[in-house]
Amino acid sequence: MDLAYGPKYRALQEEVRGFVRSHGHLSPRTGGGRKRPDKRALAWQHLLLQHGYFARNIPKEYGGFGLPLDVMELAIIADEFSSAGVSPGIMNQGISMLVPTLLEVGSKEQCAKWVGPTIRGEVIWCQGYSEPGSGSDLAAAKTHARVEDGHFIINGQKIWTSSAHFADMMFLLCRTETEKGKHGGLSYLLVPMSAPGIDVRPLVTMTGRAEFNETFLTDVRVPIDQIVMRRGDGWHVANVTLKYERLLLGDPNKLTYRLARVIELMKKTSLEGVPTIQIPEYRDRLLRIQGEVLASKFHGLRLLSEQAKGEESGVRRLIVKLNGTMIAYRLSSLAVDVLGAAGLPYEPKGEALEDDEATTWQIDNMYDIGLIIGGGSSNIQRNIIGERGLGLPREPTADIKLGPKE
Amino acid sequence: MDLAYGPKYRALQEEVRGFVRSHGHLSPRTGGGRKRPDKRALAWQHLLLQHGYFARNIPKEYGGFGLPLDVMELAIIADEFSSAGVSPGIMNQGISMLVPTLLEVGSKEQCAKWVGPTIRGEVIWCQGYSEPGSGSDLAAAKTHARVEDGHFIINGQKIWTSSAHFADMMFLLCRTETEKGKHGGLSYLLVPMSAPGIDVRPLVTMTGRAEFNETFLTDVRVPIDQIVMRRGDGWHVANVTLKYERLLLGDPNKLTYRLARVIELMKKTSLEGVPTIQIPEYRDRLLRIQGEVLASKFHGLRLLSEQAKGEESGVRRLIVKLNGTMIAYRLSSLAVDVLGAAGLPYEPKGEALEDDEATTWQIDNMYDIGLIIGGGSSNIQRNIIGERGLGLPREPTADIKLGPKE
Amino acid sequence: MEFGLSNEQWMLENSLRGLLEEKLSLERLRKVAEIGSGFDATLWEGLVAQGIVGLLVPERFGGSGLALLDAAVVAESLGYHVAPAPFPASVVMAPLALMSAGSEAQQAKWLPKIASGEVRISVAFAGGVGQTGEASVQLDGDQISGLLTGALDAGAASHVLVFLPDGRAALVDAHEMGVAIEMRGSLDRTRPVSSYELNDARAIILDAANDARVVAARVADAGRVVLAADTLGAAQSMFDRALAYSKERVQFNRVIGSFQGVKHTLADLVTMLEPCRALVWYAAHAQDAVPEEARILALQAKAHLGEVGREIARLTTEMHGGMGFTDLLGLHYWFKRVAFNRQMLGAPEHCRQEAAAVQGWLTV
Amino acid sequence: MEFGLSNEQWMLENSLRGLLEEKLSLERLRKVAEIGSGFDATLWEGLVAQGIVGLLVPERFGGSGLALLDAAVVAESLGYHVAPAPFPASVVMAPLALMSAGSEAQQAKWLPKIASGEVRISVAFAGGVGQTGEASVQLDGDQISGLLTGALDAGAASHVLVFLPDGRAALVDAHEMGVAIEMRGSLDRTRPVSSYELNDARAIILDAANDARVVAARVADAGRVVLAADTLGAAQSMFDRALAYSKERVQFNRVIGSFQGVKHTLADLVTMLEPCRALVWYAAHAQDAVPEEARILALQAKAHLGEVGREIARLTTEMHGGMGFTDLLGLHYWFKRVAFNRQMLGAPEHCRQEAAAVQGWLTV
Repeated sequence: MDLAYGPKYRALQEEVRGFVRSHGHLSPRTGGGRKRPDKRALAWQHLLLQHGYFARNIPKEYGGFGLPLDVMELAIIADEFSSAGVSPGIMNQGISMLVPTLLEVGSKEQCAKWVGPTIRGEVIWCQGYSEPGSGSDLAAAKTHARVEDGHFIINGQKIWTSSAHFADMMFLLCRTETEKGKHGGLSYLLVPMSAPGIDVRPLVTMTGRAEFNETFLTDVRVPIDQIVMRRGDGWHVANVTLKYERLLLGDPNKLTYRLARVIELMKKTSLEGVPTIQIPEYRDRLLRIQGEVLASKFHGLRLLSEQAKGEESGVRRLIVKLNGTMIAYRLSSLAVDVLGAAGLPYEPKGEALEDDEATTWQIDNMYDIGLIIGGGSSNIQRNIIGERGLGLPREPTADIKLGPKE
Repeated sequence: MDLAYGPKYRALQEEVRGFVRSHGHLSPRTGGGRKRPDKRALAWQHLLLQHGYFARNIPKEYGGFGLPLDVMELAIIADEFSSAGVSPGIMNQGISMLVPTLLEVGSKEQCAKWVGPTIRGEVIWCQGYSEPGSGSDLAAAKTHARVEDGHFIINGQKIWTSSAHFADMMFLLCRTETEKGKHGGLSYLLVPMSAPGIDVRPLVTMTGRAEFNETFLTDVRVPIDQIVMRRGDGWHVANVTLKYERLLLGDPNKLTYRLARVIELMKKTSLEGVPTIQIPEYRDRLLRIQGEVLASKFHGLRLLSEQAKGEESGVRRLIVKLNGTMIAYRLSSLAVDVLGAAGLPYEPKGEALEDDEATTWQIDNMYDIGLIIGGGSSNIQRNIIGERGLGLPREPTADIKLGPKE
Repeated sequence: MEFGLSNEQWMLENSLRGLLEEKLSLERLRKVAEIGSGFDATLWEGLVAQGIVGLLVPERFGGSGLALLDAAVVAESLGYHVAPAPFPASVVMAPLALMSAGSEAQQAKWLPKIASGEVRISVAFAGGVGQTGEASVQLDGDQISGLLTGALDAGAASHVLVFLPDGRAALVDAHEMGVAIEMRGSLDRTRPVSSYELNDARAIILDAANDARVVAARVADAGRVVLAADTLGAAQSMFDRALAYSKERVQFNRVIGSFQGVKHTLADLVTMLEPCRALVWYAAHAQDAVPEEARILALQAKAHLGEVGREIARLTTEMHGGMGFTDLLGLHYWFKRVAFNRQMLGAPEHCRQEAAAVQGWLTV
Repeated sequence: MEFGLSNEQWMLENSLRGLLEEKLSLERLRKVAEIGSGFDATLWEGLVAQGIVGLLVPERFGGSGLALLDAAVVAESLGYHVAPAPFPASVVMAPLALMSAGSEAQQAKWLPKIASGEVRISVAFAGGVGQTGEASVQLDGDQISGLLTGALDAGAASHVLVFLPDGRAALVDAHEMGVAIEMRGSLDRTRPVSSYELNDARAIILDAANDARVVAARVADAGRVVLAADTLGAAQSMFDRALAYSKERVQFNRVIGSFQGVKHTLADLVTMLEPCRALVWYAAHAQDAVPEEARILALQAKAHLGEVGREIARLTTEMHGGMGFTDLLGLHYWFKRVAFNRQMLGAPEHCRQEAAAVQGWLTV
């Protein structure tokens, strides 16, 4: 364990502090990802990229800062940004899931073409995985593409395509090789959302907001080189993306941030005159979750450290989503509880949500259930952990292949 | 809901109170079942049977009191006995499991022969179900019996035969019809433990005590009429017994009694000077379990009421073991917790256990895990509840048959 | 002796379920939820016609003179269908308050109107029931002023019954001078969350109670039992739907209910849920028949159903996969009803604390 | 930068595991457990030879001068093998107390003897660490009297270090006049539960501490971290065994680990358990390097491992079916070690309460 700040790190810390002091006022509000970044957010993103506070370890030729991975540096940057309350940059599926996928299995041309615009926030992506009949059983996708004069011609229907209503591109899992069986018949295509034949319809969720979409594809044409890896490799590529999605969905930084918000809330709310943080029954729940958040936080640092050293993380990486989404849910449940009856007024459609503590927490609480379900429900996660992580045998008749080992 | 005490019930209550007042001093200590009843216990049992406070609803010709089932009467008797702290009579596997099995599916001759001596505490039974290779998968039993000149000749090995070291009889599940497949090849035999060829070896458990046995059977001879129902019906009969075992293991009266003990304990124990019942973190746990115990208690009354009316209880009956054993475990865990470091001294082998609160609770806590495992582990219970109770389909390749519907 | 419902109670439930199935399709529910007042005039007429509105009102005042157990049976059915109907306050708590604390004249004046459905009374507590949110009211003669939040059944109420911190109850006409009501969008669109602002509004004090605090606790407890029963119904409905879905939905070439992951969860849920019914029944029964156990049972039923309801609401939603998270199936109406009930009249932690106090385990 | 163990730490762990595998077969463990003193002379010699006994003692006093993180690594391995060795008190807490509160002369006198394994010091708190049981001691000059329960590592101790309620520490020779020790059979047969009765026994006060209470808390926290690490190891061992068993045991013609019922439970357990390692590491590291987080982390690590350990101990026992409940596999030694660690130096509820106080969330 070597967490001491050497001179190099102290210098970085100073540098970041200086940046935040002089430029912090330019930061957009933190959060987001449910809207297209506005001008302010784009300008801020540009600044971060320039200084290497975003995409620090992505090669320069793809628009990153080109430094080797150093977990401590990332931790320092994240710490300074979050304690100053300024935005750490744009978070979306393109940046968190597609970019690392391309860097891992995409061609040089694809990286050169897409990584830069994506990390700059200029190109927004949505995920075309789930279909109405295949939520957990992704490889059963029915959306298919045939090849005709140098193009894939795509037909089918996707669901849960968050951001599809403002996205520029979709990464799409579909069936191209009809003779090759369930898993071997899939391909992973990059599809412009402006292509004729794409119809996006909003999907209202339990929160009352349209956070997702259904996307219908009818004879959508995509040039044949818009494929990641080769025809039939789609299941492999999709699993690379899913690996990054699992890490995104269990992100311990989000837990730390949310824990801090719950603590603030519990200092403010009171029940019959007593601040809820002083009510032992609630406080003990808070402390239990604090223990879980601390464990998750350090576990996250350990994973980063292993990644930096090129070590295998195995099951340790696979548990992140299952662990993180449940803790997040328990945190928002506690918040809802301490609000009591005062947490019941609910106005999810207004704009000034940030000040409406009750509505914000209720949305978070429901959205957390959505995150437990999304990106592979908890039972799917348990299968992945058990089978890929612990080497347990599969169900005898299930014919799913779980993709490449991590 | 008609729980009002009519004059008939008030009269019974008076009668029982009178009995307890005049005879209570003759009661043995409550609890037990892990030893052969002594003289005092047998005499008390005799008294209870005479007055109809035990085996109240078993036909007179079999040694019972012969009254029709009236749940309220049973509740009154149980209440008066427990609030006076006198023993409600002998509890053992013969009484709770074999007797109702014989009454349900045994012949008249078998009932006449065995029910009376068993409820009087004169004949002690042990259960010959599990084998080392078939704990959950009972129907895979390998112990077998061939027929030779009017006798079954039994060979094999049983495990978890509690009380085998002092039992008179065993009810035994074994394979008699080799050609009839896994479930159809079983029979249910009544075997005297004094028969030559039976070797009982104590099995020490995690508590450090020998609460169970392994029983080896070598050419044990049993007359051919010592079978319940017919050859090949063993799986059916065994499941009747298991039904009663599930009810026994989840008995809500035991939960109520144990809850009262934990409350007493929490009034006595203290942490840095504060009685643990006043420490909110522990108290809230106590109250949560109290809610569960109350629900279980009234659920038990509902089941009895349904039984009295001859109504189907379906899934409601199947959940009793899973529910009750987990609540019991949570109660003993809380007790262990409030004892803190003072709960760690442990002397499981002495005689004067009753006064050693620490050892008693630690044993209970471990024994509770044994009960979660025994009589069908929790996962087996969940299968039974899901498949028989909720009508969910079986695993595709599991070839177990779950026996008759209840 | 019988631990269970009588034939009459099963019939009551049956006819009510018939009404609800007929009147409350998912489309209808959506429409009423859009408005958010927790009131559906057609459904209310049906409830009046079935005599449910006057359930607790004595026969001599035009009601059915039934017991709280009957009210719990009704509440379970209403919860099963997330019925937008002002039941807990208007049909249970308010008449109970009048019967316990109202003079003969007050009872004679109000109870018949309650039974006929003409008067619908909202109930609000100014403290003392473990409810968060602001509340401060002062009584000056027969004039009442102050702010009340978290009023139950205020959506289409003609009156509000205010419980003062000392336990006394004051009835205020919602349309009088000095009464302003603010309805806010509620998480549970079948139940509004309302605040009243009172400025020297005229109040009728219910003045026949010997011990006002006892009456206030009794009314709160009756409300708790009814909310617990409502949660029981809503949770049962979610469970039934998840069970049915698990028998239909195919993934990996198998009906998902054949996977132990789903099967065992359903087994755990039914193991949690089923004993709740007996608890709710007995808790309701105890309010009328077993005074020495009434308080503990009301508080524990409310707390326990709050916890069980939350688990069932989440896990049955999860079992529907992504569809459970959408608006399409409407499952969320049930989810939110359970969440609403959990927080009203004291969340589980508060109810358990109060149950501890009742048992002498809390030194103040 | 590195969040993880260094090569030296992995080597330390490796060589220790080698020793434990060699010296501590299940039969050997059973024999030592039969005695119940928590001390195995052969194993102790091995620990001395590997320099583990003087782990924390500065090099100038003959030790290795390592950090608490190294001690946690060792503790995890000891827990993995339920090693009967007086480690938490004798190797960690006592030397730490001497280093924090002993004068130079006291350190020079005692630390070398600790490092050589010649002196083994038990530790007992007379209140203040959330431990139930009686304790009342009075100091009169250099004479100490009273009763101490729940002393750690007293099985083969030459001395006992007593923390007085005001935080001062007094070292007492266990073989002196006026010292009576009562060993009682312990739930965890690899760790004794002992009481000391002191009657005017001669005590050496560690007198160089600026703030005795701070030192006492520091020593208790170090003990908590080490107990948490021990639980981590014991739980990991139980998990590994359950996993291996689930791949071997066949029921219903299938390896049981192929059933989701078992598979999902194992997935849940590893999801609980694996992050604990990072928590324990960082909590140990913080005791030496991050003072402002040290207290919270020690308390939270102890509390969290107590909860996780209990769940894992129960569920892995259950997974072994009836065999798990017998003495045959010896699984229960691990189960009981986890239970012991949970209750010592403050059970989870207490540790969380103290963590709340440290964060200012507890008004006294």
